[in-house]
Amino acid sequence: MSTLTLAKAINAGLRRAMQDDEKVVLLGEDIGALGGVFRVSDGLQAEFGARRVIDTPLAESAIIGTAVGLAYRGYRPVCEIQFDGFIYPGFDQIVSQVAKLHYRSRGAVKMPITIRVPFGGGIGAAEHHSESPEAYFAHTSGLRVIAVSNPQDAYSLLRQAIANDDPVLYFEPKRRYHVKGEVAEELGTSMESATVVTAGTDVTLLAYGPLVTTAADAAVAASDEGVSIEVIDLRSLAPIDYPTIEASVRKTGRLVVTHEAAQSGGIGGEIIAAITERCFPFLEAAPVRVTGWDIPYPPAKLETHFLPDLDRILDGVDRVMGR
Amino acid sequence: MSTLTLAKAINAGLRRAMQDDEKVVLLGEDIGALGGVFRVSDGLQAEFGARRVIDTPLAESAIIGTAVGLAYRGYRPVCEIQFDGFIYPGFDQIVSQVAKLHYRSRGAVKMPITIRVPFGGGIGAAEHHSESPEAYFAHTSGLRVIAVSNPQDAYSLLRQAIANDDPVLYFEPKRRYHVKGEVAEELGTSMESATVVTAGTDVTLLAYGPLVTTAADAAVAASDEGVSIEVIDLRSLAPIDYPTIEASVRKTGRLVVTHEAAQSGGIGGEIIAAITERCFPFLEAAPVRVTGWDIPYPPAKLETHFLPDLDRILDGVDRVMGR
Amino acid sequence: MVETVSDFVQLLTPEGVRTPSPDFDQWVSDVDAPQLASLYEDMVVVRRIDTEATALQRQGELGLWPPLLGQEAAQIGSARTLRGDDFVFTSYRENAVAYCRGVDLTDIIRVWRGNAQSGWNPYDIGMAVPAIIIGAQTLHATGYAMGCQQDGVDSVSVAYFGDGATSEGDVNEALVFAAAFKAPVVFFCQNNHWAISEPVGLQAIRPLADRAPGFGVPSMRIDGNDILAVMAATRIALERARSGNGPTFIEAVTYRMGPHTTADDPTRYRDAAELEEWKAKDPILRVERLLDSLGLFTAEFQAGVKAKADAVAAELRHGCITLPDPEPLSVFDSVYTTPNATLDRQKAEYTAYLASFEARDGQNSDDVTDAASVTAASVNAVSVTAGGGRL
Amino acid sequence: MVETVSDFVQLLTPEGVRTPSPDFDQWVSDVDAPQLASLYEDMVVVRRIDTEATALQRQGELGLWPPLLGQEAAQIGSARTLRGDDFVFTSYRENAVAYCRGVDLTDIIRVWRGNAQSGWNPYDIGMAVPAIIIGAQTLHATGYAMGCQQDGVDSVSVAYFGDGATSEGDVNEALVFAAAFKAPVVFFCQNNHWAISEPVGLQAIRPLADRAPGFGVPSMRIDGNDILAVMAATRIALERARSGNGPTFIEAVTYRMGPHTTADDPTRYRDAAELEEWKAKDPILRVERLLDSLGLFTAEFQAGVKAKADAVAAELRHGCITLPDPEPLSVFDSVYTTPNATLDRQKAEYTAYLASFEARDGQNSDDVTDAASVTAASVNAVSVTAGGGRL
Ligand SMILES: Cc1ncc(C[n+]2csc(CCOP(=O)(O)OP(=O)(O)O)c2C)c(N)n1
Ligand SMILES: Cc1ncc(C[n+]2csc(CCOP(=O)(O)OP(=O)(O)O)c2C)c(N)n1
Ligand SMILES: [Mg+2]
Ligand SMILES: [Mg+2]
Repeated sequence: MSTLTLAKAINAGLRRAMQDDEKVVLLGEDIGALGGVFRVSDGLQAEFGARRVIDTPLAESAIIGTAVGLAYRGYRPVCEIQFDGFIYPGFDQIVSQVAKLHYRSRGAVKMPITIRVPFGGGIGAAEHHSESPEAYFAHTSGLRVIAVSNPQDAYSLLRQAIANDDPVLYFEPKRRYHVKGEVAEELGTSMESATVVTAGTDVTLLAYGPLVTTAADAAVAASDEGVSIEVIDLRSLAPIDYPTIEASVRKTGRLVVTHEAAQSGGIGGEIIAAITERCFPFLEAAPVRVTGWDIPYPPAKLETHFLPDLDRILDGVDRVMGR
Repeated sequence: MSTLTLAKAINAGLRRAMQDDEKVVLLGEDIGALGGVFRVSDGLQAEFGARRVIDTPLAESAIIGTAVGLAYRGYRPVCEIQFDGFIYPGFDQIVSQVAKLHYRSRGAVKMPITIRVPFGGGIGAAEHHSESPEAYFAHTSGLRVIAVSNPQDAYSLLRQAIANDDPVLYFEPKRRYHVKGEVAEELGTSMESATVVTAGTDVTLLAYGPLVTTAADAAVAASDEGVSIEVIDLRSLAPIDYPTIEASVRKTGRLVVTHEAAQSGGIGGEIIAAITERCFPFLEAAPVRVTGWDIPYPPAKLETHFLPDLDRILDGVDRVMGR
Repeated sequence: MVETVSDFVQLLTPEGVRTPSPDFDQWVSDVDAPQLASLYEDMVVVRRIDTEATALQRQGELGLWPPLLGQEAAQIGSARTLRGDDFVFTSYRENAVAYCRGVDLTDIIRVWRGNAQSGWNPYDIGMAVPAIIIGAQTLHATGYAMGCQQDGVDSVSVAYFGDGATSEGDVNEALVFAAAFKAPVVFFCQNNHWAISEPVGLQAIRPLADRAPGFGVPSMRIDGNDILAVMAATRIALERARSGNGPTFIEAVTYRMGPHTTADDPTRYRDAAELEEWKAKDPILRVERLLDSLGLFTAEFQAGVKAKADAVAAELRHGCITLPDPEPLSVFDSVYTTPNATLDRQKAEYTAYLASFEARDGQNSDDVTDAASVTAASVNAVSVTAGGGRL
Repeated sequence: MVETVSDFVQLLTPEGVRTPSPDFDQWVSDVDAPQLASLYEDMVVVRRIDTEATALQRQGELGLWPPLLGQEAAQIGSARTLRGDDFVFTSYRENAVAYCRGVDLTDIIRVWRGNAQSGWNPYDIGMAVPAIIIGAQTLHATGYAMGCQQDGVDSVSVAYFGDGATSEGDVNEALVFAAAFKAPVVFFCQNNHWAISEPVGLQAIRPLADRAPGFGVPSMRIDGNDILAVMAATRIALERARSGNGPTFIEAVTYRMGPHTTADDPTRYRDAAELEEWKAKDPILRVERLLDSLGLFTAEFQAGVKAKADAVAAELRHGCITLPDPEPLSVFDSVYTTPNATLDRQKAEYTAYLASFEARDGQNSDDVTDAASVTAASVNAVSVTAGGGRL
């Protein structure tokens, strides 16, 4: 297609999904005339009208709850939650309705709802604007959870998410909205699959969303020191593509997982437990986590002391290498 | 004190806390004249009046949100959420306010709020009445999470929770409300500490809440087969008492964790990751999880095919023993 | 078109006397003798369903039952005015609504027997999976109505909820959205005076119908035990919705004559006198009196109604006790629409686990059998002591 | 006592003319010339704070600033009527309220500079940590008021929130609880016509003040750009609360003359004409005119006000640019009130990690320094491209 920022790639994915299927409607706060606070839906209301790009009153539970009703009626709603920290007022509708209605209706009702959430820190924002709530949803049976890291995936996986008949939480790394990349108009590999970003033989390094680039940088830095890191972009956080991770860990014997979310109860722990179960004989060292601390997201001037960065990831690599 | 059911032990704990500190107030649906749907607050409104045992309108976000205001004013509110599945409308107030306000206020404001939640399955209930949402809260920095398994702990840990200046999610195993036990009027060991229920040498088996008894039964059954299980009642799910678990795993080299909650993203994965990090050289086999499946809680007639039971725990023990 | 009506609307007194109302009569002018008889029959039948289901619960055949005793007029009067292409979103107590929507009786029973999390296919009868999470369905109804609007059809969605539900944020957000988008939705609130043990006065110090106009949603406060008032008000609301004039809020003032559910004991929190007062306002009795005054309440008619009610009760009972238990592995069905590797692995694990029992049972291994029976016993003990599921 | 007032209350026209009101005048009869002058000064000062803070943001000294431009009368008129023992729960835009509560100016700045998640100690000035989660604070205010009631004191809590907030479930639940418990709380809604890019007409098709009475909460709709109307209405509400008569809802109709925050560009969604219209209704201008008509708007007076505003601005700027960065390890402070083993372990890990840099930096190891500088660069790149934090 062309070179696009991650934000514009999402915009293109939304546009294409709306062109292909008139049942796709967008709901959210400020997504119309303003085009969303990150301009992700820029121009879409002008193109598709206020009936399909719906500026809603300020109420997240209602955004999700009306999307449930629209899904009952055969629509494929795409909800925008303005920032990660504002998803919690909609939590009940997500957990008790969106996630469960297919099961609760014994398969009669589908909930093809995509919930877009700009997430993560690193933009110097005020409180509630830098959170990483993905683990809550990965623990919620009935949901699929995606986190994208680059423009191409942003485009392709969004289209897959919208086309999927299951509800999908789609996390967008807001600090990477402005990063550019080539975007082809393709659906790519299944959104459930992880991607090997750089091949390596000594350590498997898992990342998703905003930290994939940092992880790739770490692989470059480590290779200078003679350590070969295989970086995997998880892409899907529920379900997790264990075959890809297993293949890597069987080869490397060493695993590092990184994410911004608090460590306790985060995605990292789940993966380490699952991989330990599946690859125990192959592990040469205890898997290591490089994550945010178990604290509320800190003020902007302290966020570098919270977020995993290149050095902390390299430190984690050192630890798993026993150095 | 006397022999009490677990429900009555909580009732006694509430009464004692209210007697000791007039700032303790209870809020919840149907907790007054009815004494709660499980009769846990039976008689308390008659004793302490409708100003301290407050039947609230039907709105969970408001129950938690007004408790925040009361805490600001120096109160120690104890909120009852009628059933596990009804906590989600209050999720935002718990995650963004209760959990974070001490941090957000730079330590100026305390949130000594206890949120009581009857949780778990096994009572043949309708949907939303048998859930195990504890992992959501254990992943939420700023909260403490407790799950009790017997009348004495129910009493002692409730009193500790209410007296604690941090917010505490206090999970009550509803299917064990009617189980009796001796209850002494004591605070016991710190609510942050785990308890070794039965000592053993071959396998460390971790449980909490409703499954502790099942775990203890498993230890008895296994000992007949010559396997010595050390059963640990976690009691605190956040923070987790790792020293106690570590000491056990260093001895046994084998770990099984059981809970009713869905496996992915549950407490079990977190513990396995943390213990693998801390005790890797001591592990003789991959730790094993015996948990609920990654599905919404099933209908009553299928719950035995969801809940870990004696056999499934023994099967997990067999697996960790390599049999 | 009738806008917000502050007065209490009643077209049929408890004594069975038709009271004229210039604004409302036109909306029930088609209710002739046969229709009235048929409405009466429905009310009697659903009351019989309640009795039968309560008996089934007492006999251990159902885990729980939420009776609608006293709310027959509110539910039948409203549901009978709907078209097949309308769509209904309810709470757990609207079994009479389901009945009017043409539900298969066995499908009502599945949930309360613990066989399934829901009964009917929503698309078969135009009625969603009941919402136990109080108030949640009002948002679903609003969203569905937005969909009807977008589709350019004049179907309407109806949200049923209780007095207690009005306190939940969701219900208020539903009013906001419905007003903002002029959604063709009817908010049908059954004020049955109680939310488990809490009287309506705790939820609202003003009549519930007064709440909606402030959101820009016109409302009516009607005698919910008067089936004619219920029909008239619902038709007004439906007509408004169909003609593009947006939502309406109806407060049907009625009374929960029974317990909250079979697990509840209302003597702990409410006066016997209150119940007596409401027995005099019984919704069925007044139609009986009206029919009688019209000379229609003949022995033959009564026998016919009784026969129908008995037949329905028998069908319900039969459907209940012959309902096969679900297959163990069906616990994994319908979580996702497409395969999910993590869940499939768990299913495989459990399949192998169950198979190992069969294998071991084949070998008649003592210790395993022991363990299995311990489990069964402890599970039973649990359900006995805990007394089964509440709402 | 004034009950719900449906008419729009205005005591001072945009032209600066006092219009008599039998019901409201008595509540501001004490506002004499010195008081008026002092109110004027406060308004000018907070507008100056806005200008200064906006400048600081443009200069890169603040990450973000939410101006209250246009809402000075609403905030100062209400906050100046409060007692020290009252307690205020606000959103992020109530810097003028904080000013009236006696906040240290530097404490206002901490948050927007990114130094801390909050500024003042709530107990020092009777004002809670601002709530960015829209509407959440209305429940806190209600709970606090329930506490005052229980304590038997006549302190009142005040919840400030915007027009957009009224759509959130929490605000409606707060009205339910406040009514149910007759809580001494004032709901002060600043209808500034916009919620970021959404006009108030999307949140409500009826005046916001019409919402509350249906909940049993009396309301007033007032000219929020008229400081006298604001004072009168707030005093009525406070008096009602203090005397045990429960909550009041005030809709102060005002206008957000600036952007939502410094990160916002209102030209994308609103008409320049609308802004012009509201400039004519400026809350400061009309007091200026009134003072002038009273012969008080002298050059000397103006100079005094300007000097005060300049001094405050200077103090603000000084406090801002001299604010020391927080200590790295303070990131772990105040999560819990007592030690937490898991967190303490993480802190120990990070302490050792930071120490290892110092150690290695001492050795002047090339590769590590490289890595560190890459990190710093990428972090900066990120904050530049992403443009800093919004609300
Ligand atoms: C969110 C939520 N909170 C609490 C409950 C528990 N509960 C079930 S029914 C009920 C009372 C509902 O009262 P009302 O809305 O008046 O309906 P009714 O039962 O009278 O038909 C409560 C509190 C629930 N199901 N969902
Ligand atoms: C729960 C939640 N949802 C969304 C937001 C993002 N947001 C911040 S301010 C705002 C608009 C608020 O409008 P209003 O209540 O009118 O207050 P104003 O900004 O006009 O003072 C929005 C949507 C938020 N902070 N919290
Ligand atoms: Mg009710
Ligand atoms: Mg506004």
